[in-house]
This record gives sequence, C-alpha cells and structure tokens, in this order.
Amino acid sequence: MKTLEVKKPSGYTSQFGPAHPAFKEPVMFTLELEGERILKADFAPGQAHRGIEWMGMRRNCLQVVFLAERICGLCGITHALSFCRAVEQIAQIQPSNRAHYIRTIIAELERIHSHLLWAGVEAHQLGFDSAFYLALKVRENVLDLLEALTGSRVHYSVIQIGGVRRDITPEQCADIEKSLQFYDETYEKLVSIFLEDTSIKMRCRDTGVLTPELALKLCPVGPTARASGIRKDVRVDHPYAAYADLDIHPILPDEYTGEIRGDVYDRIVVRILELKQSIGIIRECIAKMPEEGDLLAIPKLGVLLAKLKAADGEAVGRHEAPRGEVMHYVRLTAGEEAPTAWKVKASSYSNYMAWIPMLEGDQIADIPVIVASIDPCISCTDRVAMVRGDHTELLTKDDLHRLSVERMRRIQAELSAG
Amino acid sequence: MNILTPQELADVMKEAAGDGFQSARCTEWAEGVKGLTSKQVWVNLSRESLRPAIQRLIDIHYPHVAVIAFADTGEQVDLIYHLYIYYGIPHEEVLITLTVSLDKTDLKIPTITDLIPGALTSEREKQEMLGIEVVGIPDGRRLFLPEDFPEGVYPWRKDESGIPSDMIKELWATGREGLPTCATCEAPPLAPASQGEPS
Amino acid sequence: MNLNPLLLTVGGTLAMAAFGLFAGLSAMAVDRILAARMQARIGPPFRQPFLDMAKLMTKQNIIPANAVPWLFNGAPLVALAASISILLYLPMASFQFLPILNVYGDLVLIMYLLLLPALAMVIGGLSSGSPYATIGAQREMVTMIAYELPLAATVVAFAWKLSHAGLADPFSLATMAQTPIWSLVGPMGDIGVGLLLISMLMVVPGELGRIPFDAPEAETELAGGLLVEYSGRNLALFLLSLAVKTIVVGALIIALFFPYNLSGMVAIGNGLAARLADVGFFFVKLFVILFFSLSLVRISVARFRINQVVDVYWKIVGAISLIGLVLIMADSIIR
Amino acid sequence: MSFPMVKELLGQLLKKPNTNPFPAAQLPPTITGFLEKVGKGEASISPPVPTPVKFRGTMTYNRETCIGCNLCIRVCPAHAIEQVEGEKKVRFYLGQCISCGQCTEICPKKCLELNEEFLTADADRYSKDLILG
Repeated sequence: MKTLEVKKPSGYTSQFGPAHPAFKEPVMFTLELEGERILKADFAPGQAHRGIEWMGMRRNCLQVVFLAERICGLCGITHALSFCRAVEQIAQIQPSNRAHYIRTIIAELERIHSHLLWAGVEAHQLGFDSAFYLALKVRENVLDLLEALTGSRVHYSVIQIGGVRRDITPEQCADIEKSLQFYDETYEKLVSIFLEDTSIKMRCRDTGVLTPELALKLCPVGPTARASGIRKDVRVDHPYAAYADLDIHPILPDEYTGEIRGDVYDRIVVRILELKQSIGIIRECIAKMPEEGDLLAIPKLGVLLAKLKAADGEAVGRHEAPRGEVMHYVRLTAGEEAPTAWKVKASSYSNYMAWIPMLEGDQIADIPVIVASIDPCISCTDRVAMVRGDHTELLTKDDLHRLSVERMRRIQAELSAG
Repeated sequence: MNILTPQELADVMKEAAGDGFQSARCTEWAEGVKGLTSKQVWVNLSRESLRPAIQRLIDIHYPHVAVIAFADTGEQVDLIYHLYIYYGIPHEEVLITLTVSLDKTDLKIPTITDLIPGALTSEREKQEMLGIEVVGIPDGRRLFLPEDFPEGVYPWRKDESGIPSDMIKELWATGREGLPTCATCEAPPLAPASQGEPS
Repeated sequence: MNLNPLLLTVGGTLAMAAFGLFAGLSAMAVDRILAARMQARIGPPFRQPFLDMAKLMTKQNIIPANAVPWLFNGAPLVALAASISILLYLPMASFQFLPILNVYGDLVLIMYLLLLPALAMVIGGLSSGSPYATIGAQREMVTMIAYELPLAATVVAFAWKLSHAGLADPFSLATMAQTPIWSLVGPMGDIGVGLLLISMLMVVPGELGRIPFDAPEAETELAGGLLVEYSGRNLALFLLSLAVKTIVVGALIIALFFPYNLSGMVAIGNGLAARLADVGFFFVKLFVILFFSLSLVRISVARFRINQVVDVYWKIVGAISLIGLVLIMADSIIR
Repeated sequence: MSFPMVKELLGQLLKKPNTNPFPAAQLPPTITGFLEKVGKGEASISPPVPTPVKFRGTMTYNRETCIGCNLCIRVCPAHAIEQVEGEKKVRFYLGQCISCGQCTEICPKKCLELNEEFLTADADRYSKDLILG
C-alpha cells in the first residue's frame, strides 16, 4: 500500500479540464501539485448535466423509455431496461421468457462493444494509439451485428415496457454465432496486447490504487469495485431477465493474475475477462432460448398507455451496465401520465468518489489513465458558462451562433472595406 | 453469516427504529424460466431513527449505498435511501429501502457519510436539487449545478421553488413558428412557456 | 574554378537548408503513411506535412498575454537555425565538398548543437507562461539529461577507438567516414559497436520527442505540453526544426555506423551515375534506420512516465552503451 | 519484456486498410469541386457501408391516409411531431426525430414507416427536405 506523506503543501494548484484532450467529456479537476506528484485532488462534474430527470417527469412512461435510452450513448439498453423493469414491477406486467432472453442477448452484446471501446480509449490515454485502432477495428463486427438485429448501431430502441419490439430469428442466431467465433479468436489477441504488453504493465501496475477497505466504504460498482476485490455483480446477486437461469460468477482479477491490487491494470484485466464471459452468456442464451412466447405482453400501445396511467406505486429497476450497476427509482401515481419521481443512478455516479483516493499520490502523467480507468460516462451539454472579468454570463447555443455570425459579418466588412 | 429473510429484516428494522418506525412491507419479483425471486424490504421511518437503522444494518452486513432517491409529494419531500446487503452471495441480495418523509417547512436530515462515506455524492445532490439541509455534511458544495445557477431554485421541486417557467427554454420549440432566416438570426418568440406538458 | 570560399559556404548552407527542410518533411510524410498502414488506416497523402506547414504559416501567430514576447518569438528561430547548422557538419553520401564546415567542427560540437533545439523548446515553453508548458519544459530538461548518457558513451567510445588506432583527428566525422569503425575492431569489438548502435537507435525517439519518450508534449496529459501556446508561424518553425532534426539524427547514425557508399562496393563507374547511386543508397539507409528506430517504435509501445524515461535511459540504454564501450576497449587491448 | 503489438503491426503492413473510404479516400482540394466532378462523371463517390435489412433511417409519411388522430404526438419522445392547424394532419421535423419508430407502431392507419435513408445532414435544422407534411 503506497503511503503518502503529505509535506507542507508547497506545490501549486493546477486545473485539468473541463475541456482537455484527456477527457472526451467535460469534467473539471482541481489538483494541488508538488512538481509531478498530486497531493490533493478535487473534481467538479455536472458541466454536462442536462436535467434528464426533470424532463422525464414531464413525459409519459412510453416517451421516457426512449428518453432514458439516450442518457448515455454507450449503454443505451441499460437505462431503457432498468426503467422498463421498474415500470413493469409497478404495473405488474410480466414479459414472456423469450423476451427476457432477447433482452439478455442484446445487453451482453452491448457489454462487448462498450468494453472494447473502453479498452481503446484507455490505450489512447496511455499514448498507445495502435491498440486504440485495433480495439475499434475489432468492435466494428459487433456493431454491424447489432445494426442488423436492432436497426441501429447505438440506440437500439428494442426494449419496450412489457418485452421487446423485435424478435431474433434463427438466421440471426446464425449471424450471432459467426461473430462470436470471430470474437473467440480476437480474444487471444486482445489478451496478449492489453495484458501481456510490457509498456502497459509499466504504466498501469500500481497506478491509481483503490484499496479493498476504501472500496468497501466508497461504494463503487461494476469492474471498478470488482478490481478492488468486492464480489458485487448485479447479474449474480439479483436474479433478473435470463441471468437467473445461467450460472455466472463475478470476475475478479485474481482469476488471471492470481492477486488483487485494485490498480488500473486490474481494471483492464476484469474488463477483458468479462468479454469472454459475455461471449459465453450469449451462447448459453441462444441455446436455452424458449421457442414460443409473445414479444410484448401488451402489444397495443394505446392499451399500454391507459394501463400505465392507472398504475400506482414505486419500484426499483436495476441492471449491470458495462460500467457498473444502473438503478432507476420510479414512482407512479394513478391518474398522472408522467412519473411523480424518477431518479436515475448511472454507474459512474457511484464511481466518482473513487477518483479522489486513486489520484492522490500519483503523477500528472497518470491523471488521464486513472480518470479513464473507471470508464466514466458523463454526457454532453448545450450551454457554455463564459467568465468575463468577474461577471459570468450564460451563453446558449443560439447566442454562440449569433456571435459567430456577427463576427463573420465584421470580417466580411473589413475585407470589403480593406 | 446467517442470512435473514426479508420478513426478519423488516422486524430488525422495526426494532432498530424504535418509535420512529412507521410501516414496513416486503415485495418480491420473479423473472426468467427458473423464476428465482428478488427480495426487497420497504421501510418508512422518521428522521431520528434513520441513523440507528443504518447502524444496525452495518452490524448485519456492511451495506452498499446505491443512491438516495427523492419524491416531491405536494407538502412533503420523501428521501428514499436504497441500501443493499448480502451482495456477493449468488441470488441472495436484499434491497432495503428506508423512506423518510420531511415536510417542506423543516427540510433537515442528519448525514450518514460518517457511517458510509460513499453516500456523499447523493447527499450533495439532494442538497442542491431539493433544497434539503443535510446536517453535518462534510462537503456541502454544489455538485452538478453550475456556480452561476440562481440560489433558492431547486430543480426537482414541483412547487414554487422549482424551475420558474422563464428559465425553461424548450429547444425543440426554438425557431419552429416562422422559419428563422439566417441573416438576422433572431429566433422568433418561443411557444408560450408552458410547463412543457406533452400536448 | 575556385569560387570565392565564402560564396561557396553561403550557397552550400542555403542548399543544405532547403535539402534539410524538404527531406525532413518527406521523412515525416513517409513515417505518417507507414504508421497509418500498420494501424490498418489509409493515412494522409504524401504532401500532407507540406500542406500543414503552409497552412500554419498563414495562420494567426498568437502571443499569450503573460508570455515574454522576445523569448517566445526567438526560441523557434534558434531551434530551426541550430538544427540546420548541424546538417552542415554531417558527411552525406560521397560528396567531396560535404560536410561544408568540416574543418571547423567535429563530434563534440555536433553533440552540443543537438542540444540547442531542445533547449530552445524549453526556453519557448517556459516563456509562454502556461502551466502545461512549464510542466512540459521541466520534462524536456529531464529527458535531455536522460539521453545524454548513452550519447556521450557512444562518442567517447568512437573517439577513443580512433585515437587508439593512431588516426590523426579522432573526433572529426571526416576521419570516421574514411575509416569505418567496423574495420578497426575484432569480433568482440563488433559486438561492442553493435551494442552502441542499439543504444543510439533507442536515443532517436527521445531526441525527437516521440512515443515512448514524448512526455514533454504528451498530447493526452499536457495537451501539447511545450508547444501548447504556440500557433501559426512559430509553431511551424518548431515543427520544421523537429523535421530537420529527424534527418540530422538519421544522418549522424549513418555517418557513425554505416559510412559505406554503394559506388565503393559495387563498381558503377564514376561520375554522375555513382553519385546518384550513393545518394539513393544514403536515402535507403536513412529510411531503414528511421523506420525501425522511430516509426515502428512509436506505434508499438505506450508512452512512458517521466521517471520511467530516466530509468530506461540511465539503467537500460546506459548499461548497453557502457558495456559496448568496455567491449571495444577490451577488444583493442587483448588484440 | 514482451511487445506483442509489433507482430500485429508488421502483419497489418501487408494487408488492406480497414477504413471504408466513403465518400473519397482522401479529402479533395474543394468539396464543391469534387461534387461537380462527380456530377460530370469524372470522379466517383465510393459507396458507404451497406445498411442491413430493417435499418431504422428517417421517417416516411403518407399524408393522404393520415386522419389526424394525434396518437403519434402522444408517444413521440422528442416532440418531433406537430399538429397542423386547420387540417387533420401532422407535421414531422426530421431534424429532431430520433428514429425510435414508436409512432409507426401506434398509428392506426399505418401511414408511417421508417425508411433506410441516413444521409440527411443539412446546414439548417428547418430546411425544406427535413420537414414532412
């Protein structure tokens, strides 16, 4: 355990973000540095807060399903599935088992492409761009498969309250099997490149350590928690969709390295091994998928809308997103179309706190690597806070557009005058 | 570690909450071919008995705080603490939900970050989004809202201290009536600033 | 036709500067295309670096508010001038009149001139007043100190061997061009020179600030580090100085380890044909050296932290070069 | 000391790049010049990756069979559908449509479908060809 003896803070305070090439999404870090070493770290998220919950409480449940799906570009299915499961528990709608299996297959396919993108981004933060290109090249295969299954590469809009909107036909099962074989071969290559490469080990071993005791206290979720030795995986602990019928176990780094250190390298190990696990889950789901079973418990949307308006109660819908547990708390009151309360807990919400102990004690060079190692999923914003002197002004997209048009007009005037 | 059934857990919560205890119920939900059920315990209790209940849970199994949810029910604000215990044991996890109803005149609640530090993010968010004062919070700064967000406006509140209608700028409505000609770029006035109810 | 020597030198310098710029940018283009193809990408057209430089020249040249203007603008000029001046001391292919300033300088001067561009970058970074640039400047200084050890060991080994073999001017590159080092040493010495070659090839990425030793301007950490505040013409000058430095380092390794000329080995007659063959052979050698020391290395490893840069250069590369030195000495004493 | 990436890179050097060069392998000097050449047949646009069978592109709206029941407006998450005043018809803003396809399912008259068109980029969100009906 790296003990950090904090001397008199003689360092200087430096800010990383909100716009910084290391973060693909805006989050601001204020760091007290002493030379290269980080003494104290503090972060301010929310530059990308779009008030999704506020919008959700002004839409009916059918609209909220597709709004929830667009909370995050990478884990769309997660939010749609969690919200639908919450509403199904309130309105007592039980989807058919075939729908459960299709949901599980799509969710696991999403985990594969999300983990691959994360591996690429982590490699880019390490300055290892070839691994970034390789990961994204390999990821294209599952994106094309998902595009064939659901009609779109990112937002699948397959999950609906009461089941799924599209079936998986036997030919599509054959396509799935073909791309799973592709991933069986590339899995060996990914393991050798991401886990056996000397330069990655040099950079990631003992970087951004989250000790098991601290991990227990700060309640992280997903691979970040499992890499620090906490056996927490919603698919195992909480029986839902088709996961209850499969025997899966949480992946911990000691399966590959034989020890648990809770550093960035262990997080890479957990995520790469989870790729193998997902491939196994999908194969098992296709084999055990029940033949019959209607796709939607209530096919007619009008009837569904009426039933949801009459529903009353509160429930929690959960799913193990690629980054960790996603939980939607929904409360409906009879007679109101819009949910009375809707709280979305994305996986990074719980992992934010873990940044502080990870960053302190490491070097500046490790900041992008550590920040990316919990696979943060922050999201984008449409307004800019501009600081002029001490007066802060709020500019929206239209103001920015107006400013740029005015400047263009001024330049054209100067050119024509000149 | 002997695993208590949801009913036993409800009784433990009842005894830990003492006179602050209001009600408790257990719910189940089964999915999949095998039909294994997931277990949830919903407990309503008062503000004073929140910390003893959580302390009692810590003795059983160190809980994982998922999030503190909220609900604005007219003259009261419910704070809903979601905690998991028995995670790590396949199919045994129990979700314990402690609901505390605070009336809007006295929005104070003791912090639980000294028991479980992971709850800080949630408590800071409740403070800025609902106007709740968390007594003893170690770091009460704003988390998600920007520094220049007006004071006293709490986005999740549905009463007068919620988001005023002049702050709402429906982007989907912007520039819909007359099509904006790019020369002047003056987007025509907005649709009347309704609360955004779906038409 | 004995042109006035001053005119010859000035003309030679201008020609060499043009050659350095053109060859540098082409080396960058080849490097980018090959790196792209190895990463399964199409990659830019060959003229891309030239277009970039032309575009940068026309872009606005912003001087930050809290920068030191004369230092900020002077640094790029010094960097480019220093890089080009090294070219004047390097023998290339079999041109008799090269190196232009041969009589005035030798290996030790080249080692110092190699430091100047990096030093100019440090001064430019420190004078630009941005925290990222200051961190980048500190890292550049550390990297410079780190790769001095293997560089110095190689120079000492060569100079000692030549002086031990009784040659007149041991530090001059001209003498090294006439009597290649390989011919002076026995089998054990060959291993020593081979180790020195490996250590020099590992110094190339550090010298040019490329991955894995590009901590000073690490794109994802310091957002461009040293060059973060530079734009327009100043940035173009810095990038040009890096391009020329690529040729310089390549030509230096050729001059030290592979001073052979095609016309010497294969009789192509003399005159223009032999000269062209030598130039072609020089570029082939340059391409092979830059490919294996720069293009391949920079895409097959991750970036090192600054303390790892020092560890690698002092412990690993330093050890290799010192063992090479000892082997050469042992070889000449025993034989 | 293992560097597995080197073998992968050298192997890739001999293979074809993985990029699909849509619309052109490298950026032409001017886009409009390139498009004019394509118009005149001197240059050709390399085709995009083919879309699969049931790809969710943009909306097609059969204005005649529409009876103006506004059910689609109730389920549209993005408020992309708007009532036409004075007529029992609706208007679609494809600039805001998120292609979820929920309106195609609730429409009693089946006058809405998702087609396979995805090249709908436009400078102005409210340009003519991005508004249906």
